[in-house]
Amino acid sequence: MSASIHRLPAPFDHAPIEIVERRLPWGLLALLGVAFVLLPLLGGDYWLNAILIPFLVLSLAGLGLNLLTGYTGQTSVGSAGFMAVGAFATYGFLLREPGLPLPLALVAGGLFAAAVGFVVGIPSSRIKGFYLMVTTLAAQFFLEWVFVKFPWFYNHASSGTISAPRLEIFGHPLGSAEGRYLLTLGTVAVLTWVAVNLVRSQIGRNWMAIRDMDTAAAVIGIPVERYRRLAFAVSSFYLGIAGALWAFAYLGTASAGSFDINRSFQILFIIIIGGMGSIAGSFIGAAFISLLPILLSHGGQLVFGGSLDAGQVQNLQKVIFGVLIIVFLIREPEGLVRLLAKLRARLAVWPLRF
Amino acid sequence: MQKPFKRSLAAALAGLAAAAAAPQTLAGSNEQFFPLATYRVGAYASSGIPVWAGMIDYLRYINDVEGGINGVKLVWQECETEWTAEKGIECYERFKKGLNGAPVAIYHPNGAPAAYALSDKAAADKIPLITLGYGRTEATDGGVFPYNFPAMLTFYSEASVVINYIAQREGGFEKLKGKKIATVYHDSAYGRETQGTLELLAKKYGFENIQIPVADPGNEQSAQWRQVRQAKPDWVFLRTWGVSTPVAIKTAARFGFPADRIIGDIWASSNEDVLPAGEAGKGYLALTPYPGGAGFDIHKRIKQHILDKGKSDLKDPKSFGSVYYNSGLINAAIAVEAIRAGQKKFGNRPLNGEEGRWGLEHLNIDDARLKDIGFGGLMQKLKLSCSDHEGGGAARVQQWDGAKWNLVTDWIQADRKLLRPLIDAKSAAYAKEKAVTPRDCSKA
Amino acid sequence: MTFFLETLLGGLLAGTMYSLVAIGFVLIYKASGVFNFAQGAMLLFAALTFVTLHEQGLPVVLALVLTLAIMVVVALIIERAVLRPLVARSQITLFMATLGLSFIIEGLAQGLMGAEVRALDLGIPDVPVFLGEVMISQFDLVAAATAAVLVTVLALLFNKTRIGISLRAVADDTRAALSIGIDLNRIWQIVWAVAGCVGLVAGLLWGARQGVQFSLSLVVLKALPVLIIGGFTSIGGAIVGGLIVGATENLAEVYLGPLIGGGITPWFAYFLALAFLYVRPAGLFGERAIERV
Amino acid sequence: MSTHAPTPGEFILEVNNVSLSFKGVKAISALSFRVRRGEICALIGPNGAGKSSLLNVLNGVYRPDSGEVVFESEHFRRIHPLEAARRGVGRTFQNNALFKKMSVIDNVQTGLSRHMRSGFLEQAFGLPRARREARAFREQAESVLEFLELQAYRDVEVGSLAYGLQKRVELGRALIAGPGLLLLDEPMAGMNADEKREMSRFITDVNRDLGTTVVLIEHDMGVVMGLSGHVVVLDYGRKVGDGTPAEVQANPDVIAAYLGTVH
Repeated sequence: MSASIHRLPAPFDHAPIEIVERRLPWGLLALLGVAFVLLPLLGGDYWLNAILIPFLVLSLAGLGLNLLTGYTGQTSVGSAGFMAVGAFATYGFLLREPGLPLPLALVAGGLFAAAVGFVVGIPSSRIKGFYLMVTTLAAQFFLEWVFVKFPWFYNHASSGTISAPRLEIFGHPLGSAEGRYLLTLGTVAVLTWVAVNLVRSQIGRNWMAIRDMDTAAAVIGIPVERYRRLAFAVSSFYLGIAGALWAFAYLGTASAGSFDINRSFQILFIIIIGGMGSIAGSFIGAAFISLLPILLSHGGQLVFGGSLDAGQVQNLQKVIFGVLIIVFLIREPEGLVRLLAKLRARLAVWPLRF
Repeated sequence: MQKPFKRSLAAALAGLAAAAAAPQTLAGSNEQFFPLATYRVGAYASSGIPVWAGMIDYLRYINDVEGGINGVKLVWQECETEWTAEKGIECYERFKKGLNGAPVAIYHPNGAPAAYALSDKAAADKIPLITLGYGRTEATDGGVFPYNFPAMLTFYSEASVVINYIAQREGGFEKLKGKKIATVYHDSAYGRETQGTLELLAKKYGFENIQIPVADPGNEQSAQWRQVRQAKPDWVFLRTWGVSTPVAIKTAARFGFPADRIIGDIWASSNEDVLPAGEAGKGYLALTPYPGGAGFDIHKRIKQHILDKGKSDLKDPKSFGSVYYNSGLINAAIAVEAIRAGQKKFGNRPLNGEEGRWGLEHLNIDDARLKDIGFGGLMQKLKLSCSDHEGGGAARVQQWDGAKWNLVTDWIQADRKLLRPLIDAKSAAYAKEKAVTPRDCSKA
Repeated sequence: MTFFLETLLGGLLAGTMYSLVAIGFVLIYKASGVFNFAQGAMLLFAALTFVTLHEQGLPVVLALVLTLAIMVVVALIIERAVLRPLVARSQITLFMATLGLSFIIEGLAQGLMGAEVRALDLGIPDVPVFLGEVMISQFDLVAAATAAVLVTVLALLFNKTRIGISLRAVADDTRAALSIGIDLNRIWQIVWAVAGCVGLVAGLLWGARQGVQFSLSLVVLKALPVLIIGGFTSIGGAIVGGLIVGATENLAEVYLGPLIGGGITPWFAYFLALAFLYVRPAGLFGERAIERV
Repeated sequence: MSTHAPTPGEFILEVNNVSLSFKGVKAISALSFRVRRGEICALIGPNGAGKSSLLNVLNGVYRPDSGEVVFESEHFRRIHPLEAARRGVGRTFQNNALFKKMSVIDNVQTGLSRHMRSGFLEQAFGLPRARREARAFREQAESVLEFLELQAYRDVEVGSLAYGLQKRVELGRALIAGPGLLLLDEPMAGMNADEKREMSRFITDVNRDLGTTVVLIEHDMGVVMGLSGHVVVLDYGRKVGDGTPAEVQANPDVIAAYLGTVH
C-alpha cells in the first residue's frame, strides 16, 4: 500500500524540521557547559548539596511522571513508591554484587522499578482515569509497607534505613559534593536526552494519541493497552533511578519514610506547575518547587532575623503552594513552560528586536 | 523546548544568589553559633514546639545571666525542617559554616530522618551531632562514629530500663518468668529499634515478648488493641510517636486495658501525648530521661530571669516545665557544658566542630555539677568518652494524674554491659559496610 | 468465636467513623463531580475552629453555631474562587485543585490557630460495655448513632426539600437541570456548605478520639477506598463501604496481620477497593457511566 | 439487489444479518449488504437510522448481538478495532476524533503506527534504523499533507483548526496507513458548498489513485448521487434500499421512508 502512497506527489520541503534541528544544540551546549563546568567550580557545598542535587533529582522524577501523566494521560500518585523500589533495588545490587559498577547498579535498579511499574500498570487496560489513580495510590501504600516490613531490603539494619555505599565510578570516588553532583547531572542529562528522543518518536506520538483520545487511537491501529503499560514501565524506570539518586547522591541515606505519599504529591505538583506534557516543564516545575521554599525561608530570615517563627513561614509557604496550584490549573493548565513561551513570543515582537 | 528551561533556570539562579549570600561567614567574632533545626509545622509540630522554647530560653538565660559561656556570647538562628530528612539537610548545609563568623561547635539534627541523613555528612565536615533519645544506637561506639552522640539514653537502654522497672514492680527479676510483656510500636525504624534488645532480655529473664505494630500515622488502632486484649499481657510497652500515642491510650481504655499497666517510651512520655487522651490517660506511666515538672532549680532561675521578664519563647506558658520543654533545656545544657569542657583545653573562645567533639568526649557532669547548674533530679549524671557516646543510660518513670506528671521512681539504670555486645556487633557491621577503620579509643 | 464476633462488630463500628468522612465526599461528588481531597483539611479546619472558639471561653453550643457559620462562609469562598473558574474541567484537574485547596486550608488552619495538639472532650464515655461475652466500645456506638442521625437528616434534606430535589436533578443531568433554570452555582454553594457541616461532625468525633491536630486531615486517605467500594455517588454506598472497610480491615489485621508481619491497615483497604473495581468498576451503588464514541 | 452473481474476491466487505441493540433498544436489525472492491458506497438514512453504529460494528468499536462481518473473505463474529486497523480498515468519526493537542503532521503520522518496525530501544537512543524510519514516516506524512493541501497547517495544533480542516486532517490520518477500506462518517458534515466540493474531490481521488474502497455516511443527497455508485438506505436499523443511486431514488420504500422525511 505504501507503494501507492509514493505515487502521490513527492514530499514538500521539510524546512521547519531542519531549522529546529539546526537551532537547538547551541543553547543546549551552553547550558550543559555551565552545568558541568561552571557550577561545580562556583557552586560550593551549600549550593550543590542543598539546592542543585535535589533540584536535578526532582526534575528527573518529574520527567518520569510526565511521561506517564503528561504524555500518556494516566494520573499517578504512586511516584514515590516507584522511587523507593529504585532506591532499595539499587542498594540491594550494590550490597550483594560488590563488583557491580555504579552505573549498572543504577540501571538495574531502574529496570526493577520498571518491572514493578509494569505490574501496577496492568489494570490500566480495565480501569481508567480517576479510578486508575486509586491503583497507583494502593501501590504507593503497599510499597511503603513492603520496604518497612521486610528487613532483607535494608540488610536487616534495625534502623530500617539504607545508607549509600561508597559511590565511585571505575575507581573515581564520588563522595564529595562535586562528585555526587556530577553523577546526578550526568544521569539526568542522559535520561533527558532519551526522553526527548522518545516523545519525538512514533512511540511518543502514540502515547500522546492515547492521551488525547484512546478510542480513536485504537481505531487507527495503536495497541492502546500495551502502550499504556509501556508508559508505566518507562515512567517507573525514570522514577526508580530518581529514587536511587535521591537516596544516595542527595540524602546519603533513605528509609521507606523518605518516599511517602507527600513525595508523590510533590512530584505531581512539579508537573502541574511546570507543565504537563513538556520535558522542559519538568525541570522548570522542579526548579520552582525546590527553590521557592528555600527562597521563602531565606527571605524570612533576612527580613525578620532570628526572631521569626519558622513555622509561620512554612504555613505561609503551604498556602502559597496551594494558591499557585489552583491558579495554574485555572489560568495556565499547561504550566510555567507555556507562560515562558508566551513571554518569549512577546519579546519576539518587541520593537527593539527589529 | 530547551529555551524556556534555560531562561527560568537562569532566573532562578539569579534569584538565589541573593538568598544564598545570607549565611556567608566573615571571620573573627567572639560568639558561639547554636543552629536550631526546628519543626514547628507538620504532623509532629505539636511535640516540637515546646522543645525549641526550652532550648532558646536556656541559651538566653546563659547569655543574660551568666554573660555567655566564660564570656563567649551565644547566637542562634532557626531553620524549619518539618521533621524531614531533606529539609534537615538543607538547614544543616546552610548552618554548618556558622553565622557571621560565629562557628558551629555542636549540631542538634532534631529528628530521626535528618539524624540518619546527616551522620556521614557531619563526620565529613567534622561537626558533632547530639541525638538525645533518637538516632543510631550503634553510634554509642565513638570509635566507629566519631561525630555521632546518642547522648544519655539510647533505645536499647530504654528497653532495658523498662524491663528493670517492671522487674522492680513485680518484685525481682525471677518474677519476670512467664510474664507477658507486649510492645505496641509505631511501625517504623524508630519503632522497631528495640526488638533485638527485648528478644535478648526475654531470653535472659524468660518473659513472653509480644510485638504488635501500629502503621503510621496510627489514628485507628482498634485492631491492634483487640490483639492486646486477646493476648492479655501483664504490661504494655508503648513505643508510639505523634498522634499514635493518644490514640493508643484512648483505644486501650476503650478495650478496657488499664492505663497504669502501660509504660510509654521517651517519645510517648510528654504532656502533648496524654492531654488529648483526656480521662483515659489517668495513671498512664512513662519513662523519660527528662522528667516533666517546673519545680526544679533551673526552672526557678529561668522563671525569674526569662519568663517573668517576658523574654521566653513559650507561646503557651502552660507548657513551662512540660516534658518536651525540659528536654529542650537538657539538650541545650549538654551542648553548653560540652563547650565549657572544650574551653578548658582550647581556651575561652568560640569552638569549632572538632573542638566541640573533644569537649563532648571529655564531658563529665557529676551530681555536684548538676546541682550548680540547677539540673539536679531533672537530669542524670553524664560522662561521655571516645568509646562511650551515650554516657548515662538511665531514666525515671513518671505517672500522669490527669493534670501533670508525677515522678514515681528515681533514676533506673539500664543494663548497659549486657547490651554492649549488640552495639559493638552493629557498629562493626557498619564499619565493614562503609569500609571505615575505627579510631583507637585508648589513644583518644 | 466470641473474639471473631467482637472483631467483626468492632470493625463495623469503627467503619462508621470512615463512613462519616466519606459522606462529605459523596455530597460534593454528586453535585459537582469533584473528588474533594480537601475534605480532610476541612475536617481539621472545622474541629480546630471549634476547639479554638471553645478555648476562648465560648459555650459549646455557641462555638458550634459559630463554627458552622464559618464553614458555610468557607464553602462560599471555595465555590466562588475555585469551582466556578474550573467548571467543566476534567475530573483529574478538579481533584488536583482540591489538593491545592487542602494545602491552603491546612496552612491557614495551623497558621491562625496553631499546630499544638488540642484535647477535645465531648463528654462521651469511652469505656467498654458488654453484650454477653462480646465487648463493644460506647464511643463507637455513639459515633454510629451520630452517623445514623446524620444520614437520616441528609436523606430528608435531599428527598423532601426543593434544594434536595434540584440537587438530585443536577446529579442526574446537569444540562437538563440548567435548562429548567436551576442555579448550579447556588447548588454547589449549598452542597459544599453541607459538606463542611458534615466535616465538622466527623472532625469532632475523630478529634475527640485522637486530639485535634494536623493528622486529622489524614483520615481523607481512609475515605478513598470506602468511596471506591461504595461508589462516589451514593450516601448509602458510603455507609456500606465504610462498614465493609472497617470490618475487613480489622479482621485482616487480627487474623492475616500476624502471618505477614502486621501493620497492613494502610494498604489493605486499597487492595480491597481494587478487587471491587475489577468486579464493579462503579462501586456497589454508583451509577455506571456509558462511554460514548 | 446486485444484478449478477458475485465472483470470489469481488466483494471486499459483506455484512450478514447483523443486529445490534443498546439496553434493549434496537439500533440495527438483521442487516445485510455487500460492498464491491474499489467502489464508493454511501450509507444514507434519517438520523438514528443506525448508520454510525454500523460503522462502529464494521471496525469493531461495537460488538454486534448477532450476525457476522466478512472482510476480505474472512469471517468475523466480532473484529477488534486493532485487528481491523491491521487489516487495513481506515476510519473517520462523525464528530472528529483527532488528537487535539498534537500538531497536524503528528496527527497524520500517528496513522502509521501499524507500519512501525523499529523497536523501543532503537527509538529511545535514536539508532539509525529508527532515524530512517522516522524520516520515511515524515516524508509520507508530508506527501499526504500536500495531497490534501494541508502543508500550510503542518505544525498547527489540530484543536485550533476550523472544523472543515479537521475533517481533512482526520481523512489524512486514516489515509496515510494505506487502507484497503475507508469508513468515512459524515466527512462533509457542517461544510459549506465549496468545502464539500473539495472534500468530494479528495475522496474520489483517493478512490481512483489509491484504489481504496470507500464506505461513507452522508446526508446531502446531491453529494451522494454525484460521489457514489452504490447506495444503501437504512431506516430504524433496517435496510430499505440497496443499489445504484438511480435504483434507490426509484425505490418507493426509500421515498416513503427517507426522501419523504428529508427536510
